[in-house]
Amino acid sequence: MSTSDRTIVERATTVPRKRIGLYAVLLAMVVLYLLPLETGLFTAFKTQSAFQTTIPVLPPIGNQFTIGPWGQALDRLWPALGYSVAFVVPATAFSALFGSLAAYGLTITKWRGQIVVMLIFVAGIFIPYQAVLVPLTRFWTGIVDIRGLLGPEGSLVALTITHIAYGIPICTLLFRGHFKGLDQSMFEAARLDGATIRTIYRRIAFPLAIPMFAVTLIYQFTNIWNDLLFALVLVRGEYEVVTMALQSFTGSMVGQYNLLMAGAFITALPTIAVYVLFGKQFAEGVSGGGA
Amino acid sequence: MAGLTIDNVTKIFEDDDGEIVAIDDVSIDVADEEFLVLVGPSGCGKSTLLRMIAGLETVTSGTISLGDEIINDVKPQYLDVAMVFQSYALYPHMSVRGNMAFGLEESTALSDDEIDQQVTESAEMMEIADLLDRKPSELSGGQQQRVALGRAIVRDPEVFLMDEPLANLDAKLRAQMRTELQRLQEDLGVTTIYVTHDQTEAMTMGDRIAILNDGRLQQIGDPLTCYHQPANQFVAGFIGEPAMNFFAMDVEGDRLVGERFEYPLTDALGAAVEGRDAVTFGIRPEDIRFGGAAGEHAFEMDVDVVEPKGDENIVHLRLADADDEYGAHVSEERSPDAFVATISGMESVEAGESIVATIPPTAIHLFDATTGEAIHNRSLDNVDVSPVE
Amino acid sequence: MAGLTIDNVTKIFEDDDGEIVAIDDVSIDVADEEFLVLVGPSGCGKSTLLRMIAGLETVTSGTISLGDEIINDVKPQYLDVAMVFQSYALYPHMSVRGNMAFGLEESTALSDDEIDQQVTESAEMMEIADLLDRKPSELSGGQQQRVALGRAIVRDPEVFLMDEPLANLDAKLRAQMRTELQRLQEDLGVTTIYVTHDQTEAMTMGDRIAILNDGRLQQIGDPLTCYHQPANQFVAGFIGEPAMNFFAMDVEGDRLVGERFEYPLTDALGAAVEGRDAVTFGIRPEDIRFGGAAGEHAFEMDVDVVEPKGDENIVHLRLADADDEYGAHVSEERSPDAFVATISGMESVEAGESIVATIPPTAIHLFDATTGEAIHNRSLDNVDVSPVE
Amino acid sequence: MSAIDRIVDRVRRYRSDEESTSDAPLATDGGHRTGGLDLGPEFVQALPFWLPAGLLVALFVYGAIGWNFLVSLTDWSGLQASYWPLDFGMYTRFFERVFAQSGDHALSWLPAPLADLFGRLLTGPIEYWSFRNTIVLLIVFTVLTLIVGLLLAILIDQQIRFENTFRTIYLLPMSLSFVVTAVFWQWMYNPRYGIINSALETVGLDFFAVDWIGAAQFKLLAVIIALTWQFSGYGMVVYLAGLRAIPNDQFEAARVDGAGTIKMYLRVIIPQLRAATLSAAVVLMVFALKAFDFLYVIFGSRPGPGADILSVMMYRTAFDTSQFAYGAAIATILFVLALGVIMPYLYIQYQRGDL
Amino acid sequence: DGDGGSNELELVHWWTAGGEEDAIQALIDGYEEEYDYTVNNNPAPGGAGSALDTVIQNRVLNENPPGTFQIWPGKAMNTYLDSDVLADIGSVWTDEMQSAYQDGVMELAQTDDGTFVAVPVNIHRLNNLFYNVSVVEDAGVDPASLETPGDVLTAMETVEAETDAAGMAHQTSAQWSTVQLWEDILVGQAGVDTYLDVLDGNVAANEQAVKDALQLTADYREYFIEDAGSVSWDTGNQSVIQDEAAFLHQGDWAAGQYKSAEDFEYGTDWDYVPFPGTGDVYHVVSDAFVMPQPNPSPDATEAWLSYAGSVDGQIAFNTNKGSIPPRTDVSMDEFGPFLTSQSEDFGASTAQPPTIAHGTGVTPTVKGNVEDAFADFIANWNVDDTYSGIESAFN
Ligand SMILES: Nc1ncnc2c1ncn2[C@@H]1O[C@H](COP(=O)(O)OP(=O)(O)OP(=O)(O)O)[C@@H](O)[C@H]1O
Ligand SMILES: Nc1ncnc2c1ncn2[C@@H]1O[C@H](COP(=O)(O)OP(=O)(O)OP(=O)(O)O)[C@@H](O)[C@H]1O
Ligand SMILES: [Mg+2]
Ligand SMILES: [Mg+2]
Repeated sequence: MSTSDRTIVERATTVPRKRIGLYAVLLAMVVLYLLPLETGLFTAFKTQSAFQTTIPVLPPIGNQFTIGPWGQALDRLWPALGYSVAFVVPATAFSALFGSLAAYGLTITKWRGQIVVMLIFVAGIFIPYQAVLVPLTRFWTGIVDIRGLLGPEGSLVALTITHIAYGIPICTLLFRGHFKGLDQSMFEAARLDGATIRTIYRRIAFPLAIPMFAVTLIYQFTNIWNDLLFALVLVRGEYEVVTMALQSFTGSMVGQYNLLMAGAFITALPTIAVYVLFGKQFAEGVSGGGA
Repeated sequence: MAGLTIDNVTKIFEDDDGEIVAIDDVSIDVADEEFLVLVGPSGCGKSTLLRMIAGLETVTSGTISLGDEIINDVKPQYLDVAMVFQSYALYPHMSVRGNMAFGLEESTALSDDEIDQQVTESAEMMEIADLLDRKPSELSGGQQQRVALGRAIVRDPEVFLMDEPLANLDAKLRAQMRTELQRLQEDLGVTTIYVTHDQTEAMTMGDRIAILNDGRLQQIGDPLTCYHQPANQFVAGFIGEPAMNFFAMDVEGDRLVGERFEYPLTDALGAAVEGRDAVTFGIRPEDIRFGGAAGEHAFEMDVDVVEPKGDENIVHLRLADADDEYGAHVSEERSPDAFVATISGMESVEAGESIVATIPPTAIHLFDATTGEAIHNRSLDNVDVSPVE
Repeated sequence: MAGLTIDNVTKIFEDDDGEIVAIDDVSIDVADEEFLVLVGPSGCGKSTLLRMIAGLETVTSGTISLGDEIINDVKPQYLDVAMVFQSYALYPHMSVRGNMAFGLEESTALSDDEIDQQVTESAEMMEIADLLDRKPSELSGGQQQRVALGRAIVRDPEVFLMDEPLANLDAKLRAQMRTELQRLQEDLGVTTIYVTHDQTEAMTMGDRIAILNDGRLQQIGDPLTCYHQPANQFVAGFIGEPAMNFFAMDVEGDRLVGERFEYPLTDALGAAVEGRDAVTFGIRPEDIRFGGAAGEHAFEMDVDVVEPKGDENIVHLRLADADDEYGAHVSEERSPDAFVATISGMESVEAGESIVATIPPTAIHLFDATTGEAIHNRSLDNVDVSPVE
Repeated sequence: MSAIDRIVDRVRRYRSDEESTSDAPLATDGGHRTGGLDLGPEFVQALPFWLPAGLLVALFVYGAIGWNFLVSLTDWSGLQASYWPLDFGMYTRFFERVFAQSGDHALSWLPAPLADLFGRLLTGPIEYWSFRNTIVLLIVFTVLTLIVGLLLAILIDQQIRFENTFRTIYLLPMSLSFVVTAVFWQWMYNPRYGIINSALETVGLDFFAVDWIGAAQFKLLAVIIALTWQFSGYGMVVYLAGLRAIPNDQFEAARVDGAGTIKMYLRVIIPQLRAATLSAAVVLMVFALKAFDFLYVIFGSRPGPGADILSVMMYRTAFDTSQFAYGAAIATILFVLALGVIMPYLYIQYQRGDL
Repeated sequence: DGDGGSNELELVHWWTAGGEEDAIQALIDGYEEEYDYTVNNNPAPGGAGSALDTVIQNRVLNENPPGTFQIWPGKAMNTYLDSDVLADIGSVWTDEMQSAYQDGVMELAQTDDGTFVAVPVNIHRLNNLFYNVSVVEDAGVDPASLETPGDVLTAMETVEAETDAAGMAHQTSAQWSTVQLWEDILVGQAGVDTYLDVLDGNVAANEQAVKDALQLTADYREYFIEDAGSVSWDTGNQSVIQDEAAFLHQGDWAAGQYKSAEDFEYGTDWDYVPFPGTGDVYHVVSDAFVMPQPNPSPDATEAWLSYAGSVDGQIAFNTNKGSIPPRTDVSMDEFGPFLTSQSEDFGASTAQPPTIAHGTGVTPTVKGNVEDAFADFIANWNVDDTYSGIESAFN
């Protein structure tokens, strides 16, 4: 059973070659991952006729180049960007906050039936949005006439609350993973130190959950920002959010892809920025939660 | 400051598979300012007992009182006890100062200045004053341990509870912290219950030790009493390193007959075994003496293995006429003819050598063969009570 | 089976902040079938050296050879060594059988039947045959340790590398596994390098011990030599528990003058300090004798603390005329007038008592005050080399 | 986890204490709790934390899905809501159509693209195809994304330089909305000047240069690939965390045991990533369910048998043709389907105490 | 202001790009100038109208409809009519307006019992065969000589044999283009009466005709541009503009794209013929506005509908939209040569049938079923399956 007869051939020189291969693969993947984005970006700088006549991945050259679509897109998206920010920020923040509170309540304290409640929360993640469009609109007009109560802005409020509710399940799951990963004796120590459950949340759980907040905030921000379906049925024209505005770039009969792409990039700018700036926190936070 | 009374306390966990009796009718009185060490093998209920005292676990039956007050159902945050956890349980996002101040902020109405002053004082006492602004992750294990202690001390509680607080430290640090902790407790005079399964800690730290097994209290007493006068075989075997040598023996007239050797009884021993058929015979390794001639209490033995430790040698012996039944196999059981003895590091024996080992009748322990209860403990007559030589 | 030669090996880690010399020009010859114990404080490079041997770490300079073959650049999977990790590193998703078979499957071309047979055999040898179908998480710490060993044994490698394999066990189990491991290695006769920072393991297990500090080899030799004839102050202080007492002393004529006491030199000692101004004076706790009258080598001391351990007592002493500078504060440094001594558990002293303690000139060690090199070690004349009494 | 840890963990899990003031009279209840809901003080203390969130979820999420279920029991079609009579007619109708088809084809267990490579026609009730494509999408997308994510994670885990940059780039597509990525991929897949086929032809794989989103048998595959592109970054991040959580000595033990890199990952490392796999899978399935937007932008409301999925079908049934009851039934089925896939995992997770 | 409701007219439509957007804006501008109302422009584009359906249906269900919305006149309104959502707007349809509208179009605006519920604002012709002049000349094909849909197949065959260009620019990524192609092939092969009979639901009676049309459509497929399955119709149409395809079957909105293309002139670079076999048929695609009830702004809506039905409104709208006005009394001066010629064809046409693809000819349910059948068809091109799909679509 001895393996000493195995020829020993591996030498240190193989190591750098392997590294080169590794980086080659990594870079190839980078190309793969960025190509569609690059295509979109080039298209946004092409004239209407150029994008129809050139190959999408090629950059615009000479008179194919224009920044017109950007100006036009920005013009049309400008107010919608504002409305989007106005509802996405609170919706994101509150869904994360509620999620962390719920996860805390369902993790740190012990009582029977907890798992059942948790499962109900988790199952909520899988509700198809299409299924709830009719009930939701009925609710926000028939049962609570939000526009009647708050005026036209009411529709943004309705959208915010709806997104909060639909964000809670996934946030709860993510936070629960995080809290379970923490040293439980720390919470016991805090109790012995005289802290109430509420204080423990405020002074221990909340600050320690900050990496998880990074994850849920990024996740929710992207999701809510990019959502079209709820906005479409809950919001009226005067408070058109950015995905709706972007959608209006696609006409019924003619596609203006350069405009659409410019608009898409403008629309995506906040989410891209969030990922570029906080991608590290996102990645690290995910590890904190076992999410 | 107050004493702690644990009165007929039982703790039963409901499990999926049924009930687990973690603590079974345990009563302990811890005097004010006493340092009580709780020892026992893993799973014997040490942590459970501690956590019941801290209010982190309900008491199934019995009462726990602090001073005159029954604290069974007092929530942890209203109890004036401090606990030091094996994992330290420091708040990782707070500085050392924050960690130490937290308890004061939450459980007292002290002003910020007063809190700060107390924290600084305690930190100085623990010699961590210069670490106050660091985060726990920036501290070494020993420093974290100090902070964990500091956090408990600063609150000036009525009781300290410590659950294997030194288990995560390396041997050198553990030895050092052990002494510190002892001194500290003496200086502060706070009633302390200290859980460990480390021999040395158990023997050296406490005023008394309480030995638990399987949820039941085996013995409680000062360390040397437990060492020399164990209440039962469990205690005798659990305390002491290397452990006491045990042999199952039958009582046949005036001698004990084991599987491989016989041991003539002296009068004292004979009285103890009166009316019994079988006993367990025990002798501590350090009580086996080398040299002299074979006699009724002296046996010819072969030296099997010698483990030199410098200051002492651990000698594994085997009765001279023994067949070597135990070859390449490692075994968890001690064979019926193997002895472990310790001798001074300055004496030397070699593996393979033949020697005569004396098992002095004054040093042997006898236990009930079934219940394990001690029926005879070694005589302490020849224990020197004043500086020798 | 083969010997292992470590020849002028250096390991440098490139860090963000610069270079870390983890191993500094270390040479060790490990004979075939030898059991070498590698000890040293945390961070001294023990693991790094072991990992270089296993091929898990590159060698910065120097060579490591197994038999006649230089293995510096051989990848671990082609090396015929087995490693036992401190954390056991059992594969949590595989049964015990799977864990043990894995190495055979990956590194040999044996048929499934043969593998199964070997696994069963080794499992029997380790007495874990009935655990073969359990997952590691269903095993106790000791059982896991056995499986980790079994996994190494089954491969019948040329070298065993063990990195603190017993560190995670409790004291009782550690003692037991220690003996087993030793026997096992003797039976199998596989060259073994064993890393530990446990005193007892270091002293008792190896044929030789190698003491590392700060990446440099301090001494290599058999355990008792290292204990009694330390090459330098580091080794003297590192080996032995409680540690050797050290005092900085000036040489003034025929006496050593310390901060708090003076020690007249004998001829032998006088010769050793010839031409020096200052030395470090060392005496092991067990060499301090109690009783008798004060004399030139006997001092009046107060008993500060007594830590009874049953078989022995650790006695903290302080020179009788010392002011008590050390109050409530716990301290990491030993004060210049404090001694630690050990006495038999049968002798007893009480804290507060005054005694006379003798420091026999034959037992003292002297070290260079700056380099720490040993300039005089204790005489071994009065070490008994045959059964005493 | 060592046995001791587990015990300690259990201690914590079952811990509970009772409300009382410090001067309460002797309160030895003498017994221990019996089963049933424990509505003790911990429950009361925890309520303020989860109840507000719970109410929001109950009202908007479960209220709505309940309402949807109610609608699915009616015959409502057209713009006048009707809530009577209630029966399971819509469900029978759906499953009759599904099963009318499924028995017929020997190859129907294959994913649609594969089955069709072997020459089967995409005919029969659209219910069957939607149902099937949904399952295929859910499973194949999740598995594929996990695999790609794992490979990326392993690559990134090789102590590379610029790790953060690589990671962010791989994660970037996730930040984009489906509306945008769908348009990107429409171009990528164009058989004439799309980059995919150009690349395939350049490297001589003309055989694979198919009409990705035009030919029915490739549509779903095309969608899956695009979605994998978009979300493999998430898989990567989760796996990366998982890999980093595996103690180094597992890698080393495997090496010392003689395993090469591939064997090491396959036999030792990857099996230990179960928790990571599970948590990534949950989130990825959520994305798969939202793939509605993506399909809708590329194919409109009728992707055809090759790519139709339940959510698109539901949408079109309810909102294109106003068959609200039938649409609601499809939505319920979709929900149950998703739960059916995920619940066993959650159950296992719960059993191991990881939920 | 009491009964009249709000002064703000909420208008929901899906025209958000290019000429369509200009067209609705022109209509809004004209309306706001003419009346004292303001328009709350609330487009719900996307998904060729289905996003709008979602929004409107939801709002109707909530009894909260907008002031007016865009709809295809004819059977497409059935869903709303069944629920009694559309108000009688007989008052808008003055005698003057009634006499100006072409009869076939006016019928589309009415319910079965003759109640007016919608105001059509434009007419597109569906049955056009556009072609690239240079490509057909290179191939030696004379489009004017094609007489039947079958001839088109032969012509495409010639084109592909003689030139590098594809026979036809078409898209199969969504069904509607293929549905309308099949409709015109059916009209071209079997005549408009058969087609109308099929629209009435008598599919089985015309099985052979329907199958023949399907077969020919499937045959055409050989000559579609390579990426037909992946592109939208206008992207596909680039092939015609770039001399890469010969023919395009499409509504006259395609001309708008030619108009905006550089160096691509009507007559010299592109031209059209009525789809062969449908010369005297004007296959109508129309859009309309309605008054939902309960209406938040009845007065403003009524004014809007009147304006949409007026000469001014229709000029403003149609010149931008690239369609002809449904009113026959509008001067075509501002419409350019192509639309003028279309308008003349319209006047001369003997039949103006509605369409399935654009919702005027069948109810939404039937349209949905037909599209389901065609979703299958463009996946497997199976004539028999599709036929049975179409047959059952009307049940
Ligand atoms: N990968 C590495 N990069 C940089 N420095 C390292 C690395 N591995 C080890 N070192 C450094 O090398 C030195 C020796 O480390 P090593 O792990 O060998 O110590 P050790 O003797 O095994 O300690 P311990 O008893 O704590 O296990 C330490 O200073 C450590 O910080
Ligand atoms: N929450 C619980 N549910 C069920 N059984 C429990 C629980 N907590 C502890 N136990 C059981 O109670 C017994 C005592 O556990 P405990 O943790 O007190 O032991 P211990 O003496 O602290 O052990 P260790 O030295 O390993 O820390 C064990 O058998 C354990 O399995
Ligand atoms: Mg414990
Ligand atoms: Mg190490």
